[in-house]
Amino acid sequence: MAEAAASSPPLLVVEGVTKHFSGVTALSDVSLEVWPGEILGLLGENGAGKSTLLKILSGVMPPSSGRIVFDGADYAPSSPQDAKRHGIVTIYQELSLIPTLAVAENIFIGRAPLGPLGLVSWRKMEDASRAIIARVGLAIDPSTPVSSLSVAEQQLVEIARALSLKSRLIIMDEPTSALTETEVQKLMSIMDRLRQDGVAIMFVTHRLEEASAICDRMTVLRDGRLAGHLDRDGQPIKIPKIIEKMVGRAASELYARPTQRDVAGAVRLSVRGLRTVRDPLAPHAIVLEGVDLDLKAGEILGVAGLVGSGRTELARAIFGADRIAAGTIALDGQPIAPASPADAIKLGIGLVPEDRKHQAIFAALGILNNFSIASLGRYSNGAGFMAERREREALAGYRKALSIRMASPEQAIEGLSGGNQQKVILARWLARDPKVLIVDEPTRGVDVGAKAEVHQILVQLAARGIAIMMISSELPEVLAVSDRIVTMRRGRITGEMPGVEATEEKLMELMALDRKQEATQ
Amino acid sequence: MTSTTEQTGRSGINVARLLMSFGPLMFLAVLIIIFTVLKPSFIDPINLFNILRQISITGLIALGMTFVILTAGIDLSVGSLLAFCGMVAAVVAKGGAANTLSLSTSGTQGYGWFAALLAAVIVGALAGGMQGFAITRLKVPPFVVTLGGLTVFRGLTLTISNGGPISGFDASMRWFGTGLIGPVPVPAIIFAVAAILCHIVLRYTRYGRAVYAVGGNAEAARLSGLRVDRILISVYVIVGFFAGLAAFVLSARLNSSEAVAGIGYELTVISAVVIGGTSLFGGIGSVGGTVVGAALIGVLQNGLQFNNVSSYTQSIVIGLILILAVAFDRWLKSRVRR
Amino acid sequence: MTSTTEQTGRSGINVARLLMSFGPLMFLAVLIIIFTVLKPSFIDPINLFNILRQISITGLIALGMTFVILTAGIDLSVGSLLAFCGMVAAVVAKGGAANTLSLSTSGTQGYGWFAALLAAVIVGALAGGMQGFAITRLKVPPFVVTLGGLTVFRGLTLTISNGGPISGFDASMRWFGTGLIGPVPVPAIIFAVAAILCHIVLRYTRYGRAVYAVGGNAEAARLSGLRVDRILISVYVIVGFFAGLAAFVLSARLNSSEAVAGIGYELTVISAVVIGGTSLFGGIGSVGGTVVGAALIGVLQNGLQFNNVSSYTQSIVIGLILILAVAFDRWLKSRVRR
Amino acid sequence: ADKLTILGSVPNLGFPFFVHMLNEIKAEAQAQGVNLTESDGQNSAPKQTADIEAALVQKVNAIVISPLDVNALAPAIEEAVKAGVPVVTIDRRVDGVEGILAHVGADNVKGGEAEAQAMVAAFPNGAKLFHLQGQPGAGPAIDRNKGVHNVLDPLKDKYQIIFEQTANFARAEALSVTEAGLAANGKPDAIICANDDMALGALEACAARNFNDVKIYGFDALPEALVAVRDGKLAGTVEQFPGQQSRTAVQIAVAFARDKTEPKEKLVLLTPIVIGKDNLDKAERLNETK
Ligand SMILES: Nc1ncnc2c1ncn2[C@@H]1O[C@H](COP(=O)(O)OP(=O)(O)OP(=O)(O)O)[C@@H](O)[C@H]1O
Ligand SMILES: Nc1ncnc2c1ncn2[C@@H]1O[C@H](COP(=O)(O)OP(=O)(O)OP(=O)(O)O)[C@@H](O)[C@H]1O
Ligand SMILES: [Mg+2]
Ligand SMILES: [Mg+2]
Repeated sequence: MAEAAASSPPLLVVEGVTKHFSGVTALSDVSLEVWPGEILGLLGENGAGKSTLLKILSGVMPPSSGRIVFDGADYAPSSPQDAKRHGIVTIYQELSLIPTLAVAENIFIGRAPLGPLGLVSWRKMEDASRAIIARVGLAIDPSTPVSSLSVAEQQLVEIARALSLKSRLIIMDEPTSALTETEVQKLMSIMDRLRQDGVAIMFVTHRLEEASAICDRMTVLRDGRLAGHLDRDGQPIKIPKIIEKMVGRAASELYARPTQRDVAGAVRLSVRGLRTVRDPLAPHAIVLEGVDLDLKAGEILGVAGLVGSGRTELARAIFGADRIAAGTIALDGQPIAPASPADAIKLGIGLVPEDRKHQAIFAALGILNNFSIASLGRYSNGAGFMAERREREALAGYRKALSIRMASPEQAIEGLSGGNQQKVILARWLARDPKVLIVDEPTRGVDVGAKAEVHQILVQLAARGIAIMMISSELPEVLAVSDRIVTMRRGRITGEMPGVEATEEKLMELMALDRKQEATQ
Repeated sequence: MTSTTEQTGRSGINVARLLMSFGPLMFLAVLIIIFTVLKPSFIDPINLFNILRQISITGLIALGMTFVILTAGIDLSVGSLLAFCGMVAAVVAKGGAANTLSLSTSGTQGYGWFAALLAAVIVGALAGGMQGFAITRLKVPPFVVTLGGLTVFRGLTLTISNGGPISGFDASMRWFGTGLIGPVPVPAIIFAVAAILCHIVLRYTRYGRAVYAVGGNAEAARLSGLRVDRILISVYVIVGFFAGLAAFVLSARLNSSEAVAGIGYELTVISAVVIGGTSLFGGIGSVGGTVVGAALIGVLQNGLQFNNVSSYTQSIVIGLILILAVAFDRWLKSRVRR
Repeated sequence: MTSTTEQTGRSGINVARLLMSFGPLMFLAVLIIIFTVLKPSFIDPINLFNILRQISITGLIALGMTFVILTAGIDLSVGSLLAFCGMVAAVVAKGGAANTLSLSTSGTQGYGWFAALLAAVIVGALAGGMQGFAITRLKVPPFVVTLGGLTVFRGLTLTISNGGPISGFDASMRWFGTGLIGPVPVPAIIFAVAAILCHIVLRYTRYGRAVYAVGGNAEAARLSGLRVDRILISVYVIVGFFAGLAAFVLSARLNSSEAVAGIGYELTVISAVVIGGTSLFGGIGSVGGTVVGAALIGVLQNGLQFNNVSSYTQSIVIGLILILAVAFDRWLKSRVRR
Repeated sequence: ADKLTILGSVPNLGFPFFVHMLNEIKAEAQAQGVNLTESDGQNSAPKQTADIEAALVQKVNAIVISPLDVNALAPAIEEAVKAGVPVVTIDRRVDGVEGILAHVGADNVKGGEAEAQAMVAAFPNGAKLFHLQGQPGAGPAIDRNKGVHNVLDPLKDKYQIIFEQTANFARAEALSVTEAGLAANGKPDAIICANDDMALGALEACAARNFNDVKIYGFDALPEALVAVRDGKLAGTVEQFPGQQSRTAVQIAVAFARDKTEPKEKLVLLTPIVIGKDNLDKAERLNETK
């Protein structure tokens, strides 16, 4: 594909683009080209500058220096709208939907179809929307407000919207980070169709399998600089080659599968007949039905499932964040009934939530405050004064142990890369020394290197006797670290197997167990 | 995944939508019934038209405020701006005589009602636009800008009027405040027409939808290609326009423009909007709700006065009912979702 | 990348931090210099102490408001609550004589200043707690609850005082408003001590950390095990406490508790907090900023009066400077970030 | 010698009554050849107190003040007296301060009484009344209300107040409150209002219902009200001679500041009168009407 296109002029040329932020150089002298009808992968570690480059291309911010040529003419978009006018459409890393508005309105934002008298025709808009979201396999009512969709559904709506715009270049910044296998496959086939229609695509992902499968060429960034280009020579680009370019050294086993440990620990957490009711404030959340689960000390239990299978709800129910309608939970054999996260935490349960930005991070606060917020009691004296020395020492310890890259404990956490933010959140819970740690999508949006580090941390924690429940939408990750795996579907547990025996195929089958019955409904 | 969300999505939301507007409406109905039982003459057409006329002033501003609050903004300056626009209208209506505290009842030297109306709404819109400019360009939060505006416009009003009122307009101007069309007071008709127009704009135009989008998530709206700054400025222009229109009607009704007009209106107006279900965080709300909210406040005030309740008790009751009305609305919504 | 962020991170952030507090402070310094140049007697210690005494009332409330705004809340009821607490203090200070609009200067029948102080702060804290309860349990937004409170407390004040003031306290009580320690007015000392305490609480205690966290991200705070509702209620208790304390000092200073006291204070107080750099969206701000904000407003008012600027012009200037001060702060921060 | 400077302070320049008062102070100060520092209490006792404190720092030679509140301004005025600055109060006194040079005023309670008596005179056989009160808690509102009730409470049988509400001294509120009152109670014989603005608002409400024979009484004798009295729309308004009060006060203050001339009387009380159609010429501000 790329070779065929090479004869025609490139659609987009980026020449020596540099971008500074208050002293940080996010991009330094980056050049690349994109041809019509190709998919260019843009890869690199967290903070390598991928999003920054894409934001420059889509008119969100101007470059500090450098030149961009689009379709043979100088291109310096003044706003996202301007970029759109040129035929450049972007799916941003941070979702850019309006939560209070309906799906249909989000799709037609700023260009609602008009009826007689020049007034917005809601009927036309909803009909058209239904067709558009059907392309990505969504069958939700277009009048549903976006705020009541799950993250994955929102991501699909955003993709659908981008596809409905007439475009010559589509920029996708981690469109798959919230998706599971099925949706990813669907997106891939859509991308392939677009490619055949001559549309150019720039694609960012941290899931290298995906990148390798679909990209024609790859441009790799490292520390804001161009690390090199990779070409598909008739066959998919090899993952180790990508990693080598990304991290600048030969790829060792990043997905080190732990030697299967025989976890013979006592049952730490035991869940029986757990059922939840529909939460009035989240009517679309999944309702759990008769969930039984055992979690042993020192074990990593992987929880796999498709989007919306109820994994997050299970975690939140155990953690006391949502109300439970029926069922029992026992910790070390003692029945518990946490009515709030505060209760659960006192009992020794920790939760690293799936939505880092909204549920875990205090963006404007410093790293130190973010770190100690769940253990203020531990780092304060009887009179309620913070023991800052002890607090700092503890953070310093975790900084080393988890190799958190940060400037100072006072630095605002929003200045850290995603992977490092995630490590701070992990440290937050480690500081409490929990008996049970639930991690929900612990590596969403985290680069390969950091991902491996997080995996290693989880394995070490388990080795110290902590019971870990890991929810993840990435099957390779589940397979890599779990001692045991359960699968969920529609609020129920559908299967269980030891980590050694599990394969992607087997898990997929259990995750989709009643798919056929459902189709006939 | 898809099928489960689909079902709950449809039914849940639509019932919720319906009852969302019913919350305050039910409350309003209950109030009217109570007052009627206490004193049946409460629902005499005369009194109901009185109420309509009374709410039309703050109601007009509340229409504009709905736009502002939908963008997650706020405008505290409306009361002062009303006084300012009223004074401008008076100066124009009375011509050169204005500065000398003229008391002649016929404003023959003036420029007439149309010029006065025009002046009021233009000045209001310009003043609003300036505030919008400070909000978007100087990046000062709306609360601060319009708090400054509250003080500035009051000072300007006192300066141009030298503290006194300007009174005595001609009959054609006074008609806008005191006239009737059939049995219906003109201010009420102006309010109704304006409310319908605002409803259409917010619900059925691209601009209206953009206002909701900006309030729902300004950053996402910008990334989706909306001109967020322009939209933000425009809503302050709109509320300024309505402050000007309300000022004109009020002056016409009182036959006088006073420097102390509109003190505290910002709170009444914001109450009307919020009771009507518009979220102070933006993105959610409707003109219909605002009308109901304004009516609720008007009925409450009138009803209490009607029963000659002491003004001290009135304050207490109105404050409590404001809280209760919103609490009831919240409770209803959470029930519906269940 | 890491090495660059590390360096700039450190220096960048610290310079930013420093200048963040300097923005309003620089503005304040410039104002003082201008006023001194215009009229050198402006910096007479007497005048400076006057200013300190003047800002201490709204300043005290602004300290409490800082807690509230740090949680992304707001309290519009403080002015009315001040009047209410002042009236309660007066009733207690004067004992049975209170209800009869007594004007005698010796309140011999009363329960003394200590009981009055206690009553004022307890009533303030309780009233604040009730509002906090409505906010967290009835899920009514702070703006609405405290807007209702604004009306309710005023009504209650008028009811217990029957409209009139209660005046004439004994010398020991009056000392808190008019006394001096060395050359320093007692209210200024109370304000300073309270400010230091608040600074310590917010900066060095786990409770203070929790307040910032709740304001920064309430959902994350809940999932981190903080009792968000309790913390929210507590900040309204604190602001209520300070309204009570301010009421006591004001009554002592004026030797009178008035039913119309504190009208419009909510806006002055919120201005002080916001000028001081506390974000209305919560999570960002400091007591030091609030003190500077309060001082800025006090200096401005005093300085303009000092130069015999007409009161109408005063309004205009104060409004504009309020906006400019915040705009300057924003601009400075954006420069530093660059 | 340097020109003398005096402080002229009024409670609230948002109201025309006090604007007039300050204007008269200004005019007299000019006539006397002294500098004037102006102060607007902005309806806040702490603000007026602060203005006095600022003036003391600037060493003004005398203070002419209409205090917002009889009690709340006492400490500040006491401070002035202690500092040796002569103080003359206008219109309202301060309570419990020794050493005030003089007071020039017309009592609001007396004014309220006069207003009610005028109504009684117009309806010797009794009447049904509306009463519109001023801003709750404000000094003049309290005093005027007291005056009205002083007269009418003993005559409860003949004169019934069937509707009594505050309209906060504001015209717009008076209009809506009166509308509600008319709808609830029908036409009254008379409406007594605590200021002219409210009287003019009540007038609009009655005119809209064609109740043109309701006798409406105002307070303050503002030019606009005088015109309405002249045209027979208002029955009367209370004149307290604020201009005369102000000028007299300035004269007393300046005389003392110049050469320690003690005033002839420490207490100059002008009796408030009700201005009706027949005694319009007694109104201080008649010349401002056309
Ligand atoms: N608005 C900003 N202000 C300051 N620094 C920024 C800003 N945006 C990005 N940066 C910095 O620029 C660098 C590149 O960030 P960018 O978001 O482009 O990384 P990325 O490659 O997209 O990473 P990820 O894979 O985590 O999304 C990082 O060091 C980041 O901290
Ligand atoms: N209507 C809703 N309102 C609010 N939050 C919702 C709603 N629907 C889903 N969520 C939340 O969105 C998140 C993601 O939901 P999702 O659909 O991914 O299901 P899930 O059961 O968490 O499965 P998975 O873990 O596979 O994502 C969860 O935290 C869920 O509680
Ligand atoms: Mg990125
Ligand atoms: Mg999930």
